[in-house]
Amino acid sequence: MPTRKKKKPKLAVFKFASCDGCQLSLLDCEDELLLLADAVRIASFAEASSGVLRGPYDISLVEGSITTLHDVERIREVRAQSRVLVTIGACATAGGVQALRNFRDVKEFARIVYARPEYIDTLATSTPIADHVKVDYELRGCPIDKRQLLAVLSALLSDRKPSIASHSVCVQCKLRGNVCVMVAHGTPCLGPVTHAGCGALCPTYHRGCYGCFGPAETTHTGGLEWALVAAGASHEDIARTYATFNAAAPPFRRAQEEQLVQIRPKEGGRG
Amino acid sequence: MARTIKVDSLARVEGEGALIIRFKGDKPTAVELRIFEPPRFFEAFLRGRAYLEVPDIVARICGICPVAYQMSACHAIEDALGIRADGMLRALRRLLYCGEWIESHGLHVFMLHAPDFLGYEDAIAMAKDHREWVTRGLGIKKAGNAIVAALGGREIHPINVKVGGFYRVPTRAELSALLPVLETALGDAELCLDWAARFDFPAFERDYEFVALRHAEEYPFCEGRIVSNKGLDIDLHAYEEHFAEQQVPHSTALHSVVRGRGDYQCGPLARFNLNFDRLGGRARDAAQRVEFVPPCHNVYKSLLARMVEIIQALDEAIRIIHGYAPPDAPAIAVAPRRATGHGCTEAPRGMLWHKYTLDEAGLVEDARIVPPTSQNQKCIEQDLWQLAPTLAAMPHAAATRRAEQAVRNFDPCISCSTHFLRLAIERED
Amino acid sequence: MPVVLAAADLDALVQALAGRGYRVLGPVARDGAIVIDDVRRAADLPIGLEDVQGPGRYRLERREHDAFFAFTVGPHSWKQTFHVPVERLFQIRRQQDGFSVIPDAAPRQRVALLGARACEIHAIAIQDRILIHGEHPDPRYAARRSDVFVVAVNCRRAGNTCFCASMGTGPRAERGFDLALTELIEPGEHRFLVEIGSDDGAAVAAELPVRPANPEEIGAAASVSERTAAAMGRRLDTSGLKERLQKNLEHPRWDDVATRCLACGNCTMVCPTCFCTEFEDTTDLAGETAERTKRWESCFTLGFSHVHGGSVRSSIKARYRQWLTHKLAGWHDQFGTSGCVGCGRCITWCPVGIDITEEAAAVGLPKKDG
Amino acid sequence: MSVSPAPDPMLPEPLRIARAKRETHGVFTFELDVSARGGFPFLPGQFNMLYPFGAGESAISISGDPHRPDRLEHTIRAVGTVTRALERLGRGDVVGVRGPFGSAWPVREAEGSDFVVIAGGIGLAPLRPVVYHALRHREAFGRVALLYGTRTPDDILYRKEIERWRSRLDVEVEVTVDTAGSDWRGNTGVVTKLISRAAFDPGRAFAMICGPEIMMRFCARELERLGVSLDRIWITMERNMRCGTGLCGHCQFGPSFVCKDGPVYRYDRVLDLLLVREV
Ligand SMILES: Cc1cc2nc3c(=O)[nH]c(=O)nc-3n(C[C@H](O)[C@H](O)[C@H](O)COP(=O)(O)OP(=O)(O)OC[C@H]3O[C@@H](n4cnc5c(N)ncnc54)[C@H](O)[C@@H]3O)c2cc1C
Ligand code: SF4
Ligand code: SF4
Ligand code: SF4
Repeated sequence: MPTRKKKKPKLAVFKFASCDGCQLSLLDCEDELLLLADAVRIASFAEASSGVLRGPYDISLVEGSITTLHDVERIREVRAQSRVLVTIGACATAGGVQALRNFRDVKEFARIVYARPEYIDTLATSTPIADHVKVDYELRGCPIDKRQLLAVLSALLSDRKPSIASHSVCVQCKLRGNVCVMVAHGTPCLGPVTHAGCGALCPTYHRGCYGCFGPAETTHTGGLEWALVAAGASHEDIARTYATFNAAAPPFRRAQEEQLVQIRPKEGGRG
Repeated sequence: MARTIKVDSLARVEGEGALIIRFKGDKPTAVELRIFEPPRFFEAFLRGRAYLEVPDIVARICGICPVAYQMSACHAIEDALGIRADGMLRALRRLLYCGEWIESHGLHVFMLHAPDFLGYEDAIAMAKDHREWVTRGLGIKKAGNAIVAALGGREIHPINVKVGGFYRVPTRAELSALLPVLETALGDAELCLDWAARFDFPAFERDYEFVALRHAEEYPFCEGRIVSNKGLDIDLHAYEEHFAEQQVPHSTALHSVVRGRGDYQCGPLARFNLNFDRLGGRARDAAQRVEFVPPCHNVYKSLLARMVEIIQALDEAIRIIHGYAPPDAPAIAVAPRRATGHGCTEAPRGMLWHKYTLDEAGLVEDARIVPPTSQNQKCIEQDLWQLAPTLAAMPHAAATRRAEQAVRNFDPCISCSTHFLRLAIERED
Repeated sequence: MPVVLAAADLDALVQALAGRGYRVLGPVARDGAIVIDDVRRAADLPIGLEDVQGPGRYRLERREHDAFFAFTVGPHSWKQTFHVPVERLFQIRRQQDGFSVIPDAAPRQRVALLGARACEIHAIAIQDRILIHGEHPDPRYAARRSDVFVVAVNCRRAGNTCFCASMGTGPRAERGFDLALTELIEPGEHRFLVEIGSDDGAAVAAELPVRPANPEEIGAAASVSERTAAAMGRRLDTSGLKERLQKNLEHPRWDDVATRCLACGNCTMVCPTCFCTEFEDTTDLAGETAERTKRWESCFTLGFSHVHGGSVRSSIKARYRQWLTHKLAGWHDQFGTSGCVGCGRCITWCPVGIDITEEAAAVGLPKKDG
Repeated sequence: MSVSPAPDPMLPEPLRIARAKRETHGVFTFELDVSARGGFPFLPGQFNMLYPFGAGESAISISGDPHRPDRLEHTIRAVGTVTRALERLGRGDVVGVRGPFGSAWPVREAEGSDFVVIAGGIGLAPLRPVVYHALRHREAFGRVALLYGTRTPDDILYRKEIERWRSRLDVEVEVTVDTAGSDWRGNTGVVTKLISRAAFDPGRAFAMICGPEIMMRFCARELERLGVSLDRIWITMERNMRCGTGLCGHCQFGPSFVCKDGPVYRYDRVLDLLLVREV
């Protein structure tokens, strides 16, 4: 059977509001980088190259969230130029840590950081790419897992649907033979409601998962509350735990609200 | 005649910004390093968070140097809580930091900066003619990442850093497994320094104020006094008295200055110049062999300083691993209290200063973070002011490349400061 | 005839096994639990440790004794030794005129299981039935199972989540072992009653400093098992259970458990008999080499029942029902045995402590109206 | 003496595509070259797992003539990743094959009865071997009817063959489509409607149905209404299928595995389960 005969596909990497960590994952594939360069033409990747090829692109990796009006325009252009668009990371798939602003007043935030907030031009919300354009595949994580990134690129290059398991972190945790930190140590862990992909890193290092891969396919946060409370977490603690890198992902956002509701009446009762 | 040179994207830097240089004739009239990376308001998000969450949250400021953020935050919070992670815990933190320096410097030297000196768009194009060097560089970078992944759980945003130490400390065997990779990388790094020393460095010097940490015995990572070649020598608690942050309309990053003096340079070249005597034998010998010795005022040679620091970090990492015995507990016990603490560590790109005020429950009341890139931003602009006449005399494309290279000397991490550089050189002849 | 081995000589057993080329696997304390790992000497065993288990809770506690086997079962099971969590099946290389399949060789291993409990021996037998004695044997599993020496240990304590007695799978190992130990601890005397279950077992025993057991010792061992059986933390009434479950697929209890179940899959992963697997096909970047790996899968994932158009079991209710009815009922139809050996792992390691015995009993109950 | 280990049922066997034929838009038939292995015996209703290089695997019924083991045929509808990857292959390309797996249509048991074969859409593919069998052993059956429904006239599979069958006087072939243009002169409406019009004696009928689950249920109900005994109606089930050998667990359907106890089931044995949601 002949080898892949097609013309080398064009790969592009685009960045919106982010820490650059997810695209760095590509450069962190030290063993595969040159092989990848043999398999694709890197058409646009500002972090790594000043060379830019014009679109359309066969595969676009998009990092970061939408936080300015200019971003809104730019992501539409990217979409128009991309055959397959893959969002990478919590910023791009859920709004990232900067979506914490969605719950509060941005102007106030700007004042805390900047003496003269009038210089800062930014939207009130940080939103995932899928809120603005159609996304073909999502890679979760803050940051993404580089093995998953390679698996997705290899799949797309072979016209295969990438297999991105969306079940809980617990499945991976058990595959690794870890001792459950929640059951055996009483450490609160978001593994049961968090999307797999990291390989159950945190439990492997004896800490509870803090949800950086965002909500799993089935996110029963109401059920998990029992275990978190049994492990000594307060409603405030639980609410904060959901409010990190995937704070704006709907199931986590709801989970946070479920907790906040339980705090507020108590305060009222005291007063 | 008005001449405008415009380059829409300055690549191979972390983040988004633009560069504008305006000329009247050969004279620059404006130099603006425009950073319009959308701000991410970390200091504001940190308010109300528990102290244990801070290292995880601040890591997300920058994917390139998350360990630096975690280290400065831990030190500042530990300072507030009145504890110190000593002994093996301290050694492990240094080891983790070594990993990040190796990785970050390796990335910059081989993938971002060297292509400038050799005239390529990127390391991949460079690899066509210089495959062995790129392969060595990737090997060095990988060695750094291997340390971070082993100790921190993963290369980017490690999950194992905790106020007071770690969540889990490695076994001796886990660390020893790294040794062969590190030994190979160390030998390669020495060869690469010799290779890089032969690059054609533009003759460009300026009378910089170099600022860095200085420690009594060690090449600085996490601790020391803040010193400069212009007489500064302060405790890090006094940082705010001596440094000021200014906001400029063309940037979402704040500019730092030494009060009363102005721009300064931090980062590898500053550390090298101020701490040459603290380098280990292996790194010092390597630097001397290629006749790279302080004081060096040519910022293009910061690439060499990075290479020397890679050697230093690999050498030190190997030493730490040889001397490692797992500590009794992965972290020291911590109890929250109301207090303010300061932490300053040497990120790959330079000093990273944090200050936190905690309430009695250990929730953050106030946070301040001064990243290296905002400290260097003014210095970069000043370099470009001085470089401008040279640029004006050069053909458009070459001028643009040279200006970008000058910015890249600093390995600016715009994600940190708040990213993508667009360069516009406008000339009015 | 049973023999007696002094506790101080237990290491001789470990060395005898190692000397015969077995990789000795057994209970080892790690990360706050008793897991299965290499045992190089008897001192590696979790001496003096007991596990305190409950629904969704496990703690190791040190006791004032030096028993080697005072705990019950931990998060690991021998499943990981034979039906391994992840394995590659084959690679496929593209060739000029097609492709060639390069199977991964069936693994060879010579292992001794030190401290297998009665329930676990039953679990292994159940997996053997599925993976070796079915129409299409799994050659890799069969290879891993082919050279195994089993040292059973009869439980001295029953855990709070154990219910082997009601499943007829314990606490005493009746067969399926080469040697079976019952730890006897009396003031001033700490020894093992060793029963011999095979010729290999007899050969190993012959190398040990043992002496014939006396009737008191045999009686003492029997009463250890009796006491343990009486102390079982839980029980499951299996009479008519299969029919009760299969007739009650619309019982309101399924909705009730769905409000608690997280669908995280922990129960299936820790279960020593759950055998479901997922296959993943991957290719290298150049698209020249492909491979297929197999890993444990859980019926609690959405992908498990995915067909073109969506998942058959999209609700947690349906997924929990699938698990429980398969385990306790469908298994009888498919393999002529229950899929549950009463080890209690799924109760302990469920983060929210859902109890299979309670759920199964409740589904059998008449529907409450309203 | 050494015992050779059982062959690994997980290893795909590379077979070359000898013929590829487009049936309709999105449906195609491959004939695989099995000459080197001395043919590929199978029972009507059995399926293979097909593997296009690197793309994954799908369960696909064998759609050829069970009396011609020298010709291994599959008819495939391209719906997703694997089936589209198969669609891209052509004559000379190689497909990985594992099988045959699964239960068979009880064609021998149906002998002596009036025989009703009902197919919907791609469901004709798994039933085609049954039709071949019935036609080859025509004398063993009473009346034989093939009732086939598709969405539109363009979706009709094996057109020429159906014409050939129809031209025989000893089988009744009825085709219906859900919707059609004015040039369609055949039946329209759901396949269920054909049942009461077909000529067979419900009292001695034997039926086999393959199609979407809902279609099979309505057909079975109609047969029941006409008086066909439920234990003489057979259907097929579809579930997620990975190993094909009853080891991976994915295809569980109540107390059975679709890959080995099915895909062909006697209707009365699964009727209760079909009525429960999400089994
Ligand atoms: C016994 C049996 C016989 C069949 N016979 C035929 C036939 O003759 N002709 C025909 O065209 N189709 C047949 N099918 C259906 C065919 O298997 C599915 O359409 C095909 O698997 C879809 O795969 P895909 O990757 O192209 O689709 P996608 O929708 O892209 O599938 C994506 C993913 O869905 C899952 N998935 C979807 N359906 C299945 C499935 N049935 N088994 C396992 N995983 C699945 C897998 O995870 C797959 O990777 C049969 C199915 C069964 C169970
Ligand atoms: S998801 Fe996390 S790692 Fe990725 S870019 Fe955003 S902040 Fe960085
Ligand atoms: S440690 Fe966390 S992720 Fe692992 S099994 Fe327990 S709950 Fe799940
Ligand atoms: S365990 Fe959770 S928080 Fe930790 S790395 Fe994985 S997904 Fe992120």
